[in-house]
Amino acid sequence: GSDTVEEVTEEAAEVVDEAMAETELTFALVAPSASDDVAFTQSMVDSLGRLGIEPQITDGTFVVEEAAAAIRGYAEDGVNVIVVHGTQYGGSLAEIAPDFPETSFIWGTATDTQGLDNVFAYYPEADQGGYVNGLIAGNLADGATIGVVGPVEAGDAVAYIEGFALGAAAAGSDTSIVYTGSFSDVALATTTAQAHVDNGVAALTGTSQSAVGAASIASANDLPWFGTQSNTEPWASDLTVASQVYHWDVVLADMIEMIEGGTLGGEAMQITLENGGLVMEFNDGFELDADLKAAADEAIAGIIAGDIATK
Amino acid sequence: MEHTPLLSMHNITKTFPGVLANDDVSFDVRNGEVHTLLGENGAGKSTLMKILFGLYKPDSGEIRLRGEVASITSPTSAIEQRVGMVHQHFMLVPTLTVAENVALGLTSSRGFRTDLDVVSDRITEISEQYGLSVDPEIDVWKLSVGERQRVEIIKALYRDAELLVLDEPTAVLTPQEVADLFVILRQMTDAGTGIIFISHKLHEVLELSDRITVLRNGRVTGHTTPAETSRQQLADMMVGREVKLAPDKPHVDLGLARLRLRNLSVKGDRGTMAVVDADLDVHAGEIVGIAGVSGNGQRELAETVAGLRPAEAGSSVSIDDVDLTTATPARTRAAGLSYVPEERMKDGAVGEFQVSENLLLINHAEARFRRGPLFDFAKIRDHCQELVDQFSVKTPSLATPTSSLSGGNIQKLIMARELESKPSVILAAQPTRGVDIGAAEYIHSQLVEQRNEGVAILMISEDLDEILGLADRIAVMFEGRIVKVVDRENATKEELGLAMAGAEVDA
Amino acid sequence: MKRLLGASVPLGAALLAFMFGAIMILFLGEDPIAGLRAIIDGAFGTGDRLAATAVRATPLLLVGAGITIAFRASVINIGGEGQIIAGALLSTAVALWIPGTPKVLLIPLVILAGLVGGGIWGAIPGALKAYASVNEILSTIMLNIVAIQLMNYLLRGPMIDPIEVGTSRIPQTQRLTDNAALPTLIDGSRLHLGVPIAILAAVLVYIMLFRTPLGFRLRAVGHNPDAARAAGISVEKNIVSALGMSGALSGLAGVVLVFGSESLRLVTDGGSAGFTGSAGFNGIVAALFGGLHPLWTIPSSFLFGSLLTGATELQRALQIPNALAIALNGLIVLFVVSSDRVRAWLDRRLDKSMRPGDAA
Amino acid sequence: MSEFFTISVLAATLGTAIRFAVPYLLAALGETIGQRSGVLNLGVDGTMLLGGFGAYYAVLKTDSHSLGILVGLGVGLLMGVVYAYVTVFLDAKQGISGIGIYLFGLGFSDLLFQELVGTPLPIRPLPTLDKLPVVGGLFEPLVEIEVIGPLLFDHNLLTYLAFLLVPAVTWLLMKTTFGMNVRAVGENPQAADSLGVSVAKTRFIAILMGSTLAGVAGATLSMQLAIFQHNLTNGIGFIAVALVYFGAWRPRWVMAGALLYGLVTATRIRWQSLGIIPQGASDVAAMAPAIITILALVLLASRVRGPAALTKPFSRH
Ligand SMILES: Nc1ncnc2c1ncn2[C@@H]1O[C@H](COP(=O)(O)OP(=O)(O)OP(=O)(O)O)[C@@H](O)[C@H]1O
Ligand SMILES: Nc1ncnc2c1ncn2[C@@H]1O[C@H](COP(=O)(O)OP(=O)(O)OP(=O)(O)O)[C@@H](O)[C@H]1O
Ligand SMILES: [Mg+2]
Ligand SMILES: [Mg+2]
Repeated sequence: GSDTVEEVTEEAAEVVDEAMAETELTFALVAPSASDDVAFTQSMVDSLGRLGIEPQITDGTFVVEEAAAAIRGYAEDGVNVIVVHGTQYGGSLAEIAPDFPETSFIWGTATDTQGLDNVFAYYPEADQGGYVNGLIAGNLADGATIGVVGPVEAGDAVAYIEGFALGAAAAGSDTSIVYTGSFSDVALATTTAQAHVDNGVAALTGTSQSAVGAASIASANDLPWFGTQSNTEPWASDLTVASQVYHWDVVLADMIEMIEGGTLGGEAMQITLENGGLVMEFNDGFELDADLKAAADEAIAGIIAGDIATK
Repeated sequence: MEHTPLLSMHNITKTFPGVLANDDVSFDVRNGEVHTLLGENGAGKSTLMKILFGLYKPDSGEIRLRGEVASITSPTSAIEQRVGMVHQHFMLVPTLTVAENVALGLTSSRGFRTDLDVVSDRITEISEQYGLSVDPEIDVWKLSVGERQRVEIIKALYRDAELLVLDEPTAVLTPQEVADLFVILRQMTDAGTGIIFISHKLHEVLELSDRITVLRNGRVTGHTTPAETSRQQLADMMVGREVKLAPDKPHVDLGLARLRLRNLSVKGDRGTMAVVDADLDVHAGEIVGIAGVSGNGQRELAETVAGLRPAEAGSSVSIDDVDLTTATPARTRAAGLSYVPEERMKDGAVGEFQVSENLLLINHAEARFRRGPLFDFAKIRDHCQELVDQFSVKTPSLATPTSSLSGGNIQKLIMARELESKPSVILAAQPTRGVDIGAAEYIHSQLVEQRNEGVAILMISEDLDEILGLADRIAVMFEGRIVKVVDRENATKEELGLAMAGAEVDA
Repeated sequence: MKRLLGASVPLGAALLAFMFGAIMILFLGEDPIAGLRAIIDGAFGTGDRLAATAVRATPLLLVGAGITIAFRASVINIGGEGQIIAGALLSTAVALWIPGTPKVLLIPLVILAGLVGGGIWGAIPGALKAYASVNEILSTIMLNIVAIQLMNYLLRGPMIDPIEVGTSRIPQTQRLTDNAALPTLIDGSRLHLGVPIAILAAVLVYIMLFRTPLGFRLRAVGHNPDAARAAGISVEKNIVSALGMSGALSGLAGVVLVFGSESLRLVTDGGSAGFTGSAGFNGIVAALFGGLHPLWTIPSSFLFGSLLTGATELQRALQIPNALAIALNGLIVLFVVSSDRVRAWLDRRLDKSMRPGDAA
Repeated sequence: MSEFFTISVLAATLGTAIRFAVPYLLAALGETIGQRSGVLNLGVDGTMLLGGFGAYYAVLKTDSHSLGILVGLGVGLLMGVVYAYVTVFLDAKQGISGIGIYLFGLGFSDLLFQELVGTPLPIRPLPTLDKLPVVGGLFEPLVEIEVIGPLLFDHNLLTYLAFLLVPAVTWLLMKTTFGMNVRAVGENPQAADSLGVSVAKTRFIAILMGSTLAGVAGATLSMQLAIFQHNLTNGIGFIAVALVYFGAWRPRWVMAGALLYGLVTATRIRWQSLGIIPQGASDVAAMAPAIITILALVLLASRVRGPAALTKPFSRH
């Protein structure tokens, strides 16, 4: 993998276009938070959109039992492909999928398909973009500490944050990490960000839908903000430096191709910087030094090449 | 000469679901007189007064004030027409001060802000005029019952009442407090106020009233005056049969001391010593009466014996030689105590429970009421029916919520429950307070019967007549100490009254 | 006649609330009739859905039955969420610890563990109230928070699925062995043993409350602690046991949620609602709606269960946010509690018109 | 640990605690008034959510914080009217009807948010004193003062309002005729009624005041966070109700409770951010405020009795 970032992205886009040329499959999406959460769920809605797919959506179903009912309902309705966008739905899926062998289920984030051959799984190597974000932040901070607002110390949140810390360290900056203990407690995330600011941090980042509160604090205090999962520009339009965006479409396209070829599942796929599933989106509204931009691109290339360890 | 009466109520009828509380009742009150309403529990006295005060709407009938037909639709309109009422259960807010209680519902001279200093000044004026000394700044919960009564009267005087209703004002007062109250009431009638007085205590009625109207089952059964009647006659009129005012007490040989109190010291709610070094034995076959003005430690003493309140170190309480100094109520009961608490609706019965459930409150866990782990309702019903019949508890059914029984009947229910357990010691506090004469007669006879069977009875009462009528020995409490113990034969009312006022201590 | 009218009043109120819901659907640009149909279809449409409704109602019923005990003893238990979690954690730990145990032994064991876990989590605020005068509203809310974080900690650390450690680090336990699954009642259906267990629990609570000395004491303490104390009943012990039993039943709900779920594992999303479906809270609604009567709590839980499953279908079919269903639940509660007054008024009217001699 | 015990960090922590406490305080003060009149409103959280959404939406559309407050106020008032009507005039059980209000607020605020807004866009946050238009310049030097600055002057106007409301509510309850009626009606409604105090009217107004404050609390929350989201309050309203018990129905102690809860939370965050609480113990840290609150209650629990008529509907018969 010595391709440049642009090349990788272009390649991916081509694959996507081919796959979606004329699909007759029907799609549904079941997701835990709102479709437009500027975080986890939106990343999937946007990815499907890039593939020209407008699925039926059941969102905001953080109650697993409700999600299970929706998944089953779509399967009964004869929907061909059901995107089950939430780790916590995996158990229900293990029960439902065997009942509908004709239906393909795409489930994430997860690293395995639970041995089911009509289930695909997907997972982000979130530490990679985390590293890039951390590196930029570290350079901007110039040795000062960077504040991190985490939700629960688990899943892609912890991967992102640990990658971020490594990147920042590589640029000579410390990170101050606080996990609030909740994915949804905006008030606590905001208060945490404010405490970071009071401690004199030079930049902020955060993940999960509760991070919106932290981004608003970055905005209010003129501090650079780094996003992940979706492009978080709407949260902090002038101050978002870069966002690691989950382009699930890359793996979705492969999966759809396989489904059309008759393989309904059985494989787990990861999105990475290399395969173009993780995309660093830089905000035009934030004037990032050319040097820094170049350093970031270099890091991306280094990660893709395997020269930089992000775990 | 013919005066227009201050108040006349004509042909008042009031029904509650299933109860005819007032049936075509008529009576009148003149300025400057005390008109007494007399009747058993549930005869309809309070209902009639609540109609007068705008709390209930009569089904039919007419109220005239000063000759004019009056429309009284709410307490506010009653107050506006110069009717005042001192309710059977105090209508005071304990967490408010005296002045605040008086000021409730009045318009403040300062608009939105209260004008309690103005109110306090006026209260002081009224207090001085009638000799009703009360500190206007003090929270009502800190006041004794007698003082609360005074606040109630001040409330009415403050509103310039020309007609004052007092529903059982003396039920909870000490003899001295009653005497003081009567002085005040006389002062008021002298000033032209008309007073409606309700009481179950016949000697008070005879002492205070100008005229008397007797109610039975919602109907007026007669009008009379003290000069024309006697206690016995009044009692018979109320109950509709002959009433025995004092029970017969055969001689019983004293048995062993069953309840023993030694060096009993107890702290009160406010942390000060309420009972100090009390020594007392109650023997099998005797009734020991504790006389005293309320607030002199009787309640704390009773609660400690019942296991509800801890005693101080060095004290000792025992029943039949079982030490109960630090016992819980469950253990004191297991040791043979029956307890008839002073406040029947607070400590004696669960209002929301059915009659049968309250009858079972103490012994519900006994095997005889169960089949396996579950209640045997057939057996329970039989048992409760037997108690209700035996103690003549007047109740529509065993499933009736206890709160809807009259006070007298609730008291009988509690007695039934407490005596059923074949106790060795009975502790009865104010057993006939607010209870009508028929029911009181019955309760007294039951206590005497228990005594005759060898039960040791400790009875606390503020009613000296009750004590003198029932007790074999009398102990007087004053400021937490037992200042005097005398045999009934050697006791006189005057001497006891002096002891209750602390004369012995001073001497 | 009178009873019929009495029952029809809350039904009318519920209908009125539904009309409000219909208006809201109309405002969202959808067909209210289709919406109603989706709700009914989603809740009762097929055998599977009926089963899903029953399964959804089960934790509500268990929590609700527990709530009737607590409220009858005059203690307010807002700690259902935490007690569910405590029961789920302890029972899952037991199942993880002894995976090979045969089903006939394992199921009773995990049920016991759930009862104990929830019971402890309930008894703590009970003891705090009885012996330290700590208001139970506050302590139960706080203990919910503690339970959630305890779950996060355990699922992230000691109880995490070993596969997750090096990889995606999702805070969940291993999938439990199949012999830990609550047996289903009808093959191929989701109707599992939890449903009859919950109904049985409600009946037992009824019997306990109204036919045993224990229930008698709890109610006496609830109505009048002073009189109960004077009669020799320990107020403190009964407060602890009321909250303990209430918590135990919530803990049992936790067992049903884990061992009756398709996932057969405990997963956390950092909060409680994802796992409990807010049963700790909705159970209170179901119990109050059932007049704090354990038996009436059965249909009441079923009603709320059907609203919850119906709402999922409403969202799926018409793409109407399920937030509407929550708002609708609120309205139903408001309308129905308000209808008590209407019912009382009707009763009085009937009494009057039916008493013969009253005309005079 | 030593880096925590520097004056400036302590002051900043205290500053965070104060900010954090404000929505709790406003809601709890409102609930105090209602409970003093004998009405328990468990719907506070729902009212906060709707008020919070209303304010957020108003600011999003008009960028006017004053309008945001007004909307929060109006929403609170409206919810109060519903709740008061249902509990006072229809005698509905307070516990359950409060939960009805909560569920309605929870669902309806989310519905409106999803339909009208969707993506959570930040709004302009409430300005701190020094950022106020016109007079801001006057405060700028004050904020700069070491320790005192961040502690006392780095807050928005609503924060000061909330704390000013503490003596104001005390005054209302203790020194006005209305407050006296509220206390009487909450303690012994029969007595108040027998003197011509309208129990219904007094409770109605008390509920309206409480609910209005809950609406303002919600507005303060969303404007302070500069964002709205599904279930933004995350149970703040319920904790506010609990704080009333904690504070034994006295505004001062209710304030102390809100501050204590804020301080424990702020300290926990600060300790995590300073690394005093190690990585990996985040959940233990997250449960600490709850445990400490319980412990504080065990130590402080007063045997103060609440209003005797709390939760009891009143009727003459
Ligand atoms: N609110 C009510 N609802 C139903 N029945 C009532 C109500 N108030 C009184 N009653 C009934 O009306 C009858 C008369 O009661 P009332 O209170 O007038 O008696 P009373 O003469 O004051 O008795 P007491 O001497 O015990 O005070 C009783 O049978 C009582 O049960
Ligand atoms: N809702 C009710 N239903 C039936 N009876 C009632 C109701 N409310 C009160 N009563 C009855 O009305 C009568 C009068 O009540 P009141 O308030 O005057 O006190 P009381 O019970 O008479 O007190 P006491 O007997 O101690 O003097 C009582 O018999 C009481 O049981
Ligand atoms: Mg009476
Ligand atoms: Mg009476």
